[in-house]
Amino acid sequence: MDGFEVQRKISNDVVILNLKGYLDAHTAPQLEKALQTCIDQKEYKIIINFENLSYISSAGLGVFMGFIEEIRQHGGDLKFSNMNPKIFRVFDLLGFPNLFEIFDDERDALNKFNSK
Amino acid sequence: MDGFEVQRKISNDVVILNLKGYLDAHTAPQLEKALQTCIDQKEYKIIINFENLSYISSAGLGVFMGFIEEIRQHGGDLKFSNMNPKIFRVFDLLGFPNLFEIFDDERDALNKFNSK
Amino acid sequence: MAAKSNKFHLKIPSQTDNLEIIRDFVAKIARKVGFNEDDINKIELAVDEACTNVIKHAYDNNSKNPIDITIQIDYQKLTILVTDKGKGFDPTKLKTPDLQEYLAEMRVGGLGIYLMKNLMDEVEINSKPGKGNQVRMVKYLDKGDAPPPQAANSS
Amino acid sequence: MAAKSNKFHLKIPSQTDNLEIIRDFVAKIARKVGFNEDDINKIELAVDEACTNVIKHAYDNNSKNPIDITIQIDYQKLTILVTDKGKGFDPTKLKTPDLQEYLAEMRVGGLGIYLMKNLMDEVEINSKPGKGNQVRMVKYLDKGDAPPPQAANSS
Ligand SMILES: Nc1ncnc2c1ncn2[C@@H]1O[C@H](COP(=O)(O)OP(=O)(O)O)[C@@H](O)[C@H]1O
Ligand SMILES: Nc1ncnc2c1ncn2[C@@H]1O[C@H](COP(=O)(O)OP(=O)(O)O)[C@@H](O)[C@H]1O
Repeated sequence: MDGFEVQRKISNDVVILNLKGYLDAHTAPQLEKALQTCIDQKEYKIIINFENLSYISSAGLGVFMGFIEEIRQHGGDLKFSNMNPKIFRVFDLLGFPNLFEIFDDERDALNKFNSK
Repeated sequence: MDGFEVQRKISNDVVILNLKGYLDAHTAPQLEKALQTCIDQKEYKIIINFENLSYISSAGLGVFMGFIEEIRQHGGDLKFSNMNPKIFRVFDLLGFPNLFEIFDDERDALNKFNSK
Repeated sequence: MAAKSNKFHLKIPSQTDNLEIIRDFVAKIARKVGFNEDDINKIELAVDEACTNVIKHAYDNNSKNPIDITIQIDYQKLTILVTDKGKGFDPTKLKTPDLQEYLAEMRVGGLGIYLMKNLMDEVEINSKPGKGNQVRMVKYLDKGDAPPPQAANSS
Repeated sequence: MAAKSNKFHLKIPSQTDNLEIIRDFVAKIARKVGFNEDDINKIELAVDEACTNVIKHAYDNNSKNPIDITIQIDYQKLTILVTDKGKGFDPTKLKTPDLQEYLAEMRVGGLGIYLMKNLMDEVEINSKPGKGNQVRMVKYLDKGDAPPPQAANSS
């Protein structure tokens, strides 16, 4: 209905959030809620899969900024995967690749978590 | 580019015009031109296939009204086929089914021409 | 979904190549308000017809004068105003189109206002010759969901 | 396609659920004018950021006050004005966002205007504290088609 959806999947101790549709100031609260749920359940290893996301604005990026410190303080991380070039450009323009690990594929992100 | 296209096909002495996209006051002149070409070439047996037409306004219907007399005076006809319910409603609201023969399928319209 | 009270206003050059933008804009608002696809199609077509008249009749084709479209949402009701400052006309002189007669006269047109009246729940035409025209159209949100009276009786 | 001189004006309630309608509206006009998909994406995002700021900062979320969007097309140039009558601010106090510093301060935001400036060819912010704000953004039609200077050199 709102044009945005978060699908949750678990692989061992890693939570994978699959984003779908558009992520703007209207739908960002839904992502916030999904991440808050992870934190509440002490799930600190999180992959965000962007494969089905068609649009992102700074309101969406702000959500990641708002959670990353807390997640890392608990020894976890927020890793990104499967960004199309349009989505990647927004992250890139704002310097996110210096702050977050971005993987071509969800599996690569998963391997990185598991290899630690 | 304009969101509207007319594809022309010939089956014996019947011309089939396949409409695609949306037919409104902006694109109606394209249909007018296609019908004028038929008249100029003395092709008076014409089927309009609406299968790929997604939208029609009265500007589109007006085009058929503008040609039907001349076509019939030359012993020809304009027959319609493959309308989806949304397109059919517009024709129906304006009483077109009393003036034009509307067929479920292009083949039925073709058979009707050939059985004469 | 309950519709909130809300107003949208669009001013767009009076050119046929803007009709698609207008239809999409209106359709998106109608969808957001909760109309079903069938009613959305009707609203889209009614607005197209009103705007086509502004382009063709008020401003004589492809001028840069604006078409003014206001969409007001009040709870269960969508109101659309299409306003121009063109030449206006006398709507009392309109008659219901008779296709057979049209054919005989080789006349094309006269279908737009008839369509609007059939597609919308209310249509009002307010024309001031020489000064412009305003079409006011209303569609109610709940009507589309209820079965038509006949269907309700026969089931 | 040569762009004609043309003006589009949209007034829409200052609510986040209208951002999608705004983006689609702007994208459709940009596409019609002849921008490539890449530039259309940039224009869409820049307008979204400007409108999000109106909703969040000028009018403190989900008010019924209107966002005013004007799109002017002059030959090779698309100019977008996003205007509000909200509280305004002092744009000289803005600094370029530093993500590392943000993290340290647990601050979220400050990215919108930076993005606009990177996505558009010109961005001007005209703010009158207490009276409102206007963002003026320009994108040139031909720039997107030419390769960037580095690419031209290295090939
Ligand atoms: N906005 C308008 N300004 C001036 N005249 C108009 C306007 N809208 C409609 N009319 C007049 O009303 C007539 C009927 O309009 P309509 O039913 O839409 O049919 P059509 O546009 O096909 O003629 C038009 O021919 C025109 O003379
Ligand atoms: N239309 C506006 N009205 C009032 N203040 C604004 C407006 N646009 C921007 N601002 C101010 O400028 C600041 C920076 O905006 P921006 O770079 O978009 O980041 P963010 O919105 O994430 O804070 C905002 O925090 C706000 O204080």
